[in-house]
Amino acid sequence: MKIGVLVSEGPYTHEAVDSAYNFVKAALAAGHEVPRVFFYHDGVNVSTRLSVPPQDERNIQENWTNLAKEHGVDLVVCIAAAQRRGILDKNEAERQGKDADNIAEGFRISGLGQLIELGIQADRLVTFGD
Amino acid sequence: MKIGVLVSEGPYTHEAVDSAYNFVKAALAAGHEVPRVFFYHDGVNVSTRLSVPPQDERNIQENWTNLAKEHGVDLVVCIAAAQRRGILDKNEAERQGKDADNIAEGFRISGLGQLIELGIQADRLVTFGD
Amino acid sequence: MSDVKKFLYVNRKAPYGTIYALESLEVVLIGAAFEQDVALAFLDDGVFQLTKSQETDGIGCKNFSPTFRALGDYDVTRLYVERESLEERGLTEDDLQEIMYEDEDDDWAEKPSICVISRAEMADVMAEQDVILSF
Amino acid sequence: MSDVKKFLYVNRKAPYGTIYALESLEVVLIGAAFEQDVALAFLDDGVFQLTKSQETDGIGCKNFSPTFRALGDYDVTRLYVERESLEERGLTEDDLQEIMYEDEDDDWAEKPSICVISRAEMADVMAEQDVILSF
Amino acid sequence: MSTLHTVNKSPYMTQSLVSCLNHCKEGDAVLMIEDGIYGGLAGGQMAPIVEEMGKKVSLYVLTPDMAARGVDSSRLLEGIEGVDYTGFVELVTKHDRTQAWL
Amino acid sequence: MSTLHTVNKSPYMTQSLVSCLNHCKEGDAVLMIEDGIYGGLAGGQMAPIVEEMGKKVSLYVLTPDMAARGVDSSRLLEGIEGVDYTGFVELVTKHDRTQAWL
Repeated sequence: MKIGVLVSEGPYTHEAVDSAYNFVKAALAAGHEVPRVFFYHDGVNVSTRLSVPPQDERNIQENWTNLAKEHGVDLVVCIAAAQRRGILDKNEAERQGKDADNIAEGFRISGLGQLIELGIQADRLVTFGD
Repeated sequence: MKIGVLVSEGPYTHEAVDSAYNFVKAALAAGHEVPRVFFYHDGVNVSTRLSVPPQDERNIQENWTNLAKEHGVDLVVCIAAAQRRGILDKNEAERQGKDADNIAEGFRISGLGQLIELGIQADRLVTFGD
Repeated sequence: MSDVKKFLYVNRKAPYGTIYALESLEVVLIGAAFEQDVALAFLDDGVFQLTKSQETDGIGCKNFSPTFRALGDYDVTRLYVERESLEERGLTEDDLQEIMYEDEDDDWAEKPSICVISRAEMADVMAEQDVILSF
Repeated sequence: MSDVKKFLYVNRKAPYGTIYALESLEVVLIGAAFEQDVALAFLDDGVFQLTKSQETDGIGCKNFSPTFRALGDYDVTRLYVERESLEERGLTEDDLQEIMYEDEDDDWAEKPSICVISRAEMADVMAEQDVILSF
Repeated sequence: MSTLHTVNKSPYMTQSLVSCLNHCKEGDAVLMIEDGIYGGLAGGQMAPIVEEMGKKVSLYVLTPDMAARGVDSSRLLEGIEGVDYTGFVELVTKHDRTQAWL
Repeated sequence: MSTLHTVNKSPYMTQSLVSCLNHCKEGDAVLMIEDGIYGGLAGGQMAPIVEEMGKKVSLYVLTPDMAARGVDSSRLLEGIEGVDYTGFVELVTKHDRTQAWL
């Protein structure tokens, strides 16, 4: 089955991101397809490569990046939500005249249409938020 | 009177940051001193200079930066909370081996001791959070 | 399965205190371009999103309540509001904005988009969707 | 005013669902170095922070509950827990971790740090503070 | 000695206002801000609880947050006073401490 | 046709579980995750409400979230079933749609 996932809260602050990660791993292990995880609201903050969690804690961004690499899950960060919150890729940083970008490998910034498309194409859509 | 302020939620996501800003402006206008605003939890995300809010919306980071400039308010971002969430200044970025930093002018990163010190020195401490 | 799915946007939170109401509306506007079967549900504190006379200058946030009145132009014409949620909060339909759309199947007659329904009817609406997005 | 102030850390939220409980504890640990008069309050869902046998491997988060047992070493020895909050949740003091400290004024005798008090007593504790930090 | 309590959540969604009122002392003040302002609504299900507590403590609502949400002062419970941010600051200075019910 | 509802908030702090239960249809399932697992506690004030609704819908609790919070399955209301993440995925596939009560 194709299961889409929506993540609506930020890393470390809310368990939603962890629940989504554990859920996606279990879905993949059960042989389902997770074509895309869409990050919205504070969920976009998962994608910053600048986070430095304490050594004895999980690294949420790295976990997702590795998941994308190993299983080809498309990690999409909402552009409108990302801009408000200061998440930029190289192109956006240049376009907006900012001197740095911060998105991590494995994530791509795109529009809300990718969420609607996921809702249309997936058999189920599961939301993790607050 | 010396009034300290603690901000515990992120920009745009929660009104807490706006309430704190409006409160601090009113306190200064009434002749009180606001020696420091301490940003904790997702509040640290206020300090990113990479945010690009829509043109018809307030720019929360710029508002705070201007307030610091005009009134000498000390804007302190908690280092532990900031590292988890990917907020770095130049020094921290170098120390952590990160290729970019994102803190805005007017904010400085420091320890939780600055919050306790504020609690000790201020006549009142007002918290805005979720 | 046909290419058209039933999408329901469920709004349970008050406006301005958090960004969910505003960012929910942004999804609705973008989603309108996909020609799906779209409806919005307002229950619990979500009913506060539709109140009249919102005026946000004093808090410095953007007033997005007029956007609800533009939804008809995007062919989003069904806004279900839960009666019990209104009553619990001491509100009536008169406290809500008037939101109209032009019905192209009825000679462009102006019709109200807001439909106040009971809790049981809201449960029925939810149970017939393909995709439910919660805010 | 003396240099020593009464600080109360008020914990009303459950652990793990959000980071507030963990980051509250981080403030308490740093704050301990400032030699103020410190106490912690646990009420509403905050009482869940102190339950026994927390085991977080299955969700991948750090289990910070053992840190409460180390608070005595930082001279944080007063953890007020509201009885009504426990009762509403079907909990008793037996469901909470045993948290002890050594009383230097009483020949280092081991004493419990947790003090279960009534709601009215909790209101009294709150009303005698200089600084209240809420998480 | 008295406390200014702030509540920023709707009492129709969370326990914060009730928990706050349960811990107030005579002479305290409660200021409802952000989504908390809905606690001041007359006619709602929470009104009787809030009204009862208003006998013990002074109740305030932040007017800019009311205006944002389209709540006119005529909709407030009797005895609740509207204050702007300047009034908020005054309440902070007038009471000995501020406690946020987040 | 049936729905899997997820609830991730404590019913002692917010209205989410009650609101969810008020909108369930016969044959639906409710999965309590994260802080929502406290909704499964026997002996608490919310237990009678949850128990009553359990007659209409199937109630589940996510066991890794229970373990994290030190809640043993012996503390659960009768009739509530524990599932791990694999069970969560199965519930999603078994029901026609998933609705999150955030």
